[in-house]
Amino acid sequence: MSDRLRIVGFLCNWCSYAGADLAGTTRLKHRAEVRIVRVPCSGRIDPVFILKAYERGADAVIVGGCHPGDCHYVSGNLNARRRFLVIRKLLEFIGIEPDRFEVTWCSAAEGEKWAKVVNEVCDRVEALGPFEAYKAITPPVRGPVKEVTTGEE
Amino acid sequence: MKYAFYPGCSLESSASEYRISTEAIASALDIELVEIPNWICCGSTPAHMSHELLSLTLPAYNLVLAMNVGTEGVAVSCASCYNRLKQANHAMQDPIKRGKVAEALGEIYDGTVPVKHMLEIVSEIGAKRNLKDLVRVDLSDIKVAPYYGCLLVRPPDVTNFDDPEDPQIMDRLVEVLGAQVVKYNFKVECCGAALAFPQVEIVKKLSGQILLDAKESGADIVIVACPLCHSNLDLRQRDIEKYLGIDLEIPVLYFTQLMGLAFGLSPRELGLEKHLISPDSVLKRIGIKV
Amino acid sequence: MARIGVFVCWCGSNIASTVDVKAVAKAAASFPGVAHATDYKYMCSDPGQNLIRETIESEHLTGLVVAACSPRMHEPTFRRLALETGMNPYLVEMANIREHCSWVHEDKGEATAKAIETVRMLVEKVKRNSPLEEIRVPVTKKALVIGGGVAGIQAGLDIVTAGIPVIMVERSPSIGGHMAQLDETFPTLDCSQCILTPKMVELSQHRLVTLHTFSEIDEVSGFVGNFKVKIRKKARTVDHDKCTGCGICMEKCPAKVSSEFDRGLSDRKAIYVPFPQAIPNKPVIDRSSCIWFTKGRCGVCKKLCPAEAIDFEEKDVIVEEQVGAIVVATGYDLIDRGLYGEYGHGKIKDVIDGLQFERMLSASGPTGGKIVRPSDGATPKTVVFVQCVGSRDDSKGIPYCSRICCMYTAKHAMLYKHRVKDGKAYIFYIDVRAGGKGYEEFVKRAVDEDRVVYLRGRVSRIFEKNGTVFVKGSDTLSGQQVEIRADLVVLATAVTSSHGSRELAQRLRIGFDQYGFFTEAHPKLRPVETTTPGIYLAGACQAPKDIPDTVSQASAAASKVIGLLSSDELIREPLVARVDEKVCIACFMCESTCPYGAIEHVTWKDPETRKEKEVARVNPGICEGCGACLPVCRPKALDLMGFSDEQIYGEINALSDLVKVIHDE
Amino acid sequence: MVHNKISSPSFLEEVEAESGEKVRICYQCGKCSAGCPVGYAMDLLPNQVMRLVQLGLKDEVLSCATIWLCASCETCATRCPREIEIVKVMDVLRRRSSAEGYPSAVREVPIFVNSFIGNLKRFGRLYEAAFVGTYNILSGHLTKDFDKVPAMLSKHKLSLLPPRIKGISRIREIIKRVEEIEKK
Ligand SMILES: Cc1cc2nc3c(=O)[nH]c(=O)nc-3n(C[C@H](O)[C@H](O)[C@H](O)COP(=O)(O)OP(=O)(O)OC[C@H]3O[C@@H](n4cnc5c(N)ncnc54)[C@H](O)[C@@H]3O)c2cc1C
Ligand SMILES: Cc1cc2nc3c(=O)[nH]c(=O)nc-3n(C[C@H](O)[C@H](O)[C@H](O)COP(=O)(O)OP(=O)(O)OC[C@H]3O[C@@H](n4cnc5c(N)ncnc54)[C@H](O)[C@@H]3O)c2cc1C
Ligand code: SF4
Ligand code: SF4
Ligand code: SF4
Ligand code: SF4
Ligand code: SF4
Ligand code: SF4
Ligand code: SF4
Ligand code: SF4
Repeated sequence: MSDRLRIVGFLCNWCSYAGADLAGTTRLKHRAEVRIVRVPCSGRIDPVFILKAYERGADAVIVGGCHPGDCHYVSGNLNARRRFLVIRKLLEFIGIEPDRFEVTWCSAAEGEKWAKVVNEVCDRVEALGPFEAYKAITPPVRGPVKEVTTGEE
Repeated sequence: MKYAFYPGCSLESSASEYRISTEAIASALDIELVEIPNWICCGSTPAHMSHELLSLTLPAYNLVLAMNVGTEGVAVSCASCYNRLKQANHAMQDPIKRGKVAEALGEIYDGTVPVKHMLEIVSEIGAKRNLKDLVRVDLSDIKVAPYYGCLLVRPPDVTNFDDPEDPQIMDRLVEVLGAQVVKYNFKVECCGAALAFPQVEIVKKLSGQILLDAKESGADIVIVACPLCHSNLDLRQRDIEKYLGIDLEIPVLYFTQLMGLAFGLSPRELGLEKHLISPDSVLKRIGIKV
Repeated sequence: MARIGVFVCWCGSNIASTVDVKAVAKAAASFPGVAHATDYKYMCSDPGQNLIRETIESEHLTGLVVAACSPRMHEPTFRRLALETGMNPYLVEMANIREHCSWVHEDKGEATAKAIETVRMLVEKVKRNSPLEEIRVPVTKKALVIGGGVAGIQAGLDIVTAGIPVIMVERSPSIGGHMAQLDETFPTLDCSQCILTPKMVELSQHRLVTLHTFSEIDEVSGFVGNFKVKIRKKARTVDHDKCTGCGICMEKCPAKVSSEFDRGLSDRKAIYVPFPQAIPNKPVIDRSSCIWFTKGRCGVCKKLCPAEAIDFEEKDVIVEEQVGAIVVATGYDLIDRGLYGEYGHGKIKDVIDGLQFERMLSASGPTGGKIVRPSDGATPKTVVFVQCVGSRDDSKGIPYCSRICCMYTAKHAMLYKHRVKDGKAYIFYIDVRAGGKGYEEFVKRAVDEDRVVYLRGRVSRIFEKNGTVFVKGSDTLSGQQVEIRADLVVLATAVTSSHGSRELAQRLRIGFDQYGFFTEAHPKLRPVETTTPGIYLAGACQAPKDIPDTVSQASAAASKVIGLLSSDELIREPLVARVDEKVCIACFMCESTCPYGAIEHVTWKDPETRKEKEVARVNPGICEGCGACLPVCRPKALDLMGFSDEQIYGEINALSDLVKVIHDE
Repeated sequence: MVHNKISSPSFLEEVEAESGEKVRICYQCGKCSAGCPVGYAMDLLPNQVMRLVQLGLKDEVLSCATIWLCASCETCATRCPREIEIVKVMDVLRRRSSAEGYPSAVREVPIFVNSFIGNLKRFGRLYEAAFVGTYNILSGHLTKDFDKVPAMLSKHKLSLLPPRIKGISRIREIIKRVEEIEKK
């Protein structure tokens, strides 16, 4: 199991998460590597979440939000969009292949799109191989929370 | 005020009186016109009809030459040349076209040499000083229909000349010169333009409408700012009369000639004898002996 | 120490056939903090819920993870269940192992692994959940309606029917809006005045209505249920308490200007009521044209007024009102015809617009209902109507379709033919858009019964010569140029947003589109709401609309207001942002990011140092919980309840295998 | 018209690419045709030309008279609500029509154009006397406008000597390069 890819998906509650639900209700089979974290809006996603995911050994990160202009919260995804452009640059700068980062605008009706994105990213990351290099390159990011470790509390 | 002067082909021959009168009023207004040495044809309508790149390269060639004259920009008399030079400047904002023109010319032209029609230059001067001070002859008896035609005002995003549907520059000029402005409906309708040669019948109809409307609206004369318009309205007026079956007999002057008259220049100095439809009767009315 | 219960659902075979539910429960039981883990066939069924209820009690659980379907499906079910047992509902999370797992994967091993990890993430999340209380906001049971056209009037009447008081603010001297200017209305040709005036009267006389005409909105603060509004009552210069409406002043006033109501087809005085049926039917002085105010003399009205109602010293007054909900109904304007030089704007008297034609048609209008040429008063024998003037024109006008002009042009041509039997009516159109009930039939009637001639093409130019108006158009269906010599031309000019709509939107903090129309929260599913809770839209201020659509939307907006104001308190989900005042550095980056204007400036006293400082505060009545403010807060003073940083880091860190790797190094 | 048998399915794309104008967005309002001063003489109104281009009906549009009668007066483009520079489209159609050897429905116009361009290439400026001569010979209207010649001569409005400018060889070179680039 240890060579299995791990991909973290941050999905907004109203569009992408619902889109992923729709992929389910319509039984659209796709690859199983993505672990989904539900957030209210793509605007909620702090860049540190993404870095944290890499630091925790994610081989890739997918961010999903409503289509620009369709945001449940008026303009949250526009803020997010700007932020992700910066993140992409930052990732490049610290040496994380841009192919390991995907932003997708996926509506509640686009189950098919979600399944497709998952498959594409999985294929792409498979080609790149597991993200072994993270130890060397991820900067020490620290959330405001003390690190949670497994084992006992 | 010093401008690089682009006369254009017609002013060398069929519109020689436009050139004479332009130079005359230029000196009256202290505008220094330095003819662009070895300028070439702008390509006019035939160029854009047949070769897009040629229609941009020819004006660009001239505008590059003009740069070397070192002035405030290029002064143009002919509306058609004005349009072509402005079109070239406009097209140079497109990097692909700029690149192609540079390849043809062997040098880069960035489309920034200002191009002005003589009317614009005159109106700018009019905004700064009172042209009325120069008026020596009372024109208040003549009714003038200003004819703008197509290429000065259209397309507006390229020429950016005046209100494309109801331009006022010449109207205001006529007022300042002391003559009466005739309001009529065809001041920006097409005269037939370049169809003069190959499709005379069309020109007769279009130019006929313009002259007829001006006449019916009470005009004694029509003034123009383009040799092409002039040739259609003046040189072909007899043909038009035959076509319409009526006498028009309406002199067509360049605006520069009307200015010259108002400033007290003699008809000779303005080349007024060169028109096919003689303006003599009008001249008599304002007390000029012919 | 957390005592989390994990409940793994089979969903019949929906989950169990792809996910090894027993293995999931077993793995979950070993997670730190998990006190109990079990699986069951149908968790949402009564026995399933009973199982959970009993376990909460017997195991003294402090939180739940239900591994089942999507939280969008059953989260409310399990949260309600928690509440019943006395557990705070926000201590329940769902691990989505159906939609996101069993239904989309085939390999049982992979699906089971994913399910285990998902449960683990949510266990880590729920350990960090805090109990949250619903937010309750008291409600002011009063509504504000801005704009007194038919939309505002209808909304107002519907709201007072429910016993809720209404404050109406109309910026012109009378209510009525554009509908008051119209003659007969499509598609039934009933008389506009006859159906509108009774409504105007009913509204103005209703005991629950406060009418502020000649007034504008200066400032709006607060939030849903509790708006504070400052209304500027412009100086009328006439004391309406004293004025009897006798009209002597208007008769004698020497200052004449062209009437807005008649769109320049008649004159009014400087002291005026806009039209005879105006409400209130008492005059105001238009100071910009009054001789007293422009030149310092006259005073005729003051001398003659028997009631001594004229007060030249009157000043604008600001009235403050408190309301729970707002309906915006500010209507529309028509596009500036000056954009169309080719149509002879300002030069040809016999080219008019549709509203001018309405005034002409109106029996109480400037011509007494006679259709005449403005230039010489003659009856026009040929009338040309031009549709889409300014509409559907990317170049000089607006790109959208104005939606009402096809219909009113058909109406105009019809009414013209009814009055001038031997007249000819031509309509230049590009498409005839007649999508409403009875509309297509109406247009057909114009052609069939009234012999209106439709020509399919735009008009290029209109000019006038010796009293004849020349219209140069085309008919693309026959491929002909068409020139019509007309006596009168009526332009169907585009509908634009009402002037000042952008400023008003900014004051209300509601969205508006690039044309100045207000934006609805969702074009299909929330068409009368704005994205600001408590503010609703009615009528042509949202998009061009005819009267049937305007009135429907007005009633819909009213029902939203009534729904909102029907309870004493608003209950909102507590998933909102909060500021840690100690950490906040008052940079207010959050304020500029928040799409709802939920951030307030407050002074806060540090309980330890007793020092005061300015900090940000999230108004829980306004915050929608989007979380957009969090990433911009540098010192991390903000957090979002239900999706806190700690909860999300918990989830990320829980990717168990990964964590192990980190620990191995 | 059987649409899936149109003469050139890619015609629309080609015309759009060469003219830089989006012919596809023309919604056939007819405003161009309504105001075209030459419309009365055309076999197809300007909006119909736009439509045929949209449909890819290449033969029909490249052999029509309209493209040669259009006076490039820009009335249409100035008022087109969809901001289409119709003259640029007409230019492309004229060029394509000549280049692909479609018989011109109005033979005088291409002759006029070619005489003008030939004259320009030789002299750098328009030599009106030679130009009129060439045009008349080629078009077969031998005595066209001869009635105007005496008056024009006597009024010094027609120069019998060709224009002289320095650097004419450079100009010819540039024109040659233009032609080469255009061929590419
Ligand atoms: C020529 C013409 C003919 C028509 N004929 C018909 C027809 O036959 N049938 C039909 O169904 N529809 C017809 N209509 C459409 C009809 O006029 C509208 O549907 C209707 O008037 C829209 O009503 P409203 O209340 O939304 O807007 P309006 O009537 O525009 O009312 C808005 C009100 O708000 C006020 N206001 C604006 N801004 C503010 C502010 N900031 N503060 C306070 N008050 C403000 C205005 O003064 C106005 O009183 C026609 C329209 C035109 C132009
Ligand atoms: C092909 C097509 C495409 C469309 N696309 C769009 C689009 O893209 N965007 C858009 O905005 N609109 C679209 N529409 C229009 C949209 O379908 C309707 O606006 C909408 O469905 C109307 O909703 P409704 O509830 O009024 O009626 P319906 O959807 O018809 O619902 C009526 C319900 O009442 C039930 N019912 C009927 N009679 C009885 C009875 N006697 N007793 C009990 N129940 C009864 C019916 O079973 C049905 O469930 C489209 C329509 C069609 C035909
Ligand atoms: S005269 Fe006085 S009472 Fe009469 S309408 Fe005028 S203001 Fe009112
Ligand atoms: S003071 Fe003003 S409003 Fe009164 S009568 Fe004179 S002009 Fe009219
Ligand atoms: S409603 Fe009709 S006239 Fe009005 S813009 Fe739309 S199509 Fe044009
Ligand atoms: S019936 Fe349907 S398709 Fe036909 S015009 Fe009406 S809306 Fe359009
Ligand atoms: S962004 Fe953070 S620090 Fe700045 S004002 Fe808002 S809460 Fe305070
Ligand atoms: S969570 Fe969203 S709505 Fe709430 S304060 Fe932050 S930005 Fe505003
Ligand atoms: S005016 Fe423009 S949009 Fe209208 S038919 Fe002509 S080209 Fe098409
Ligand atoms: S440019 Fe050509 S098509 Fe357009 S209006 Fe002028 S003559 Fe007609």
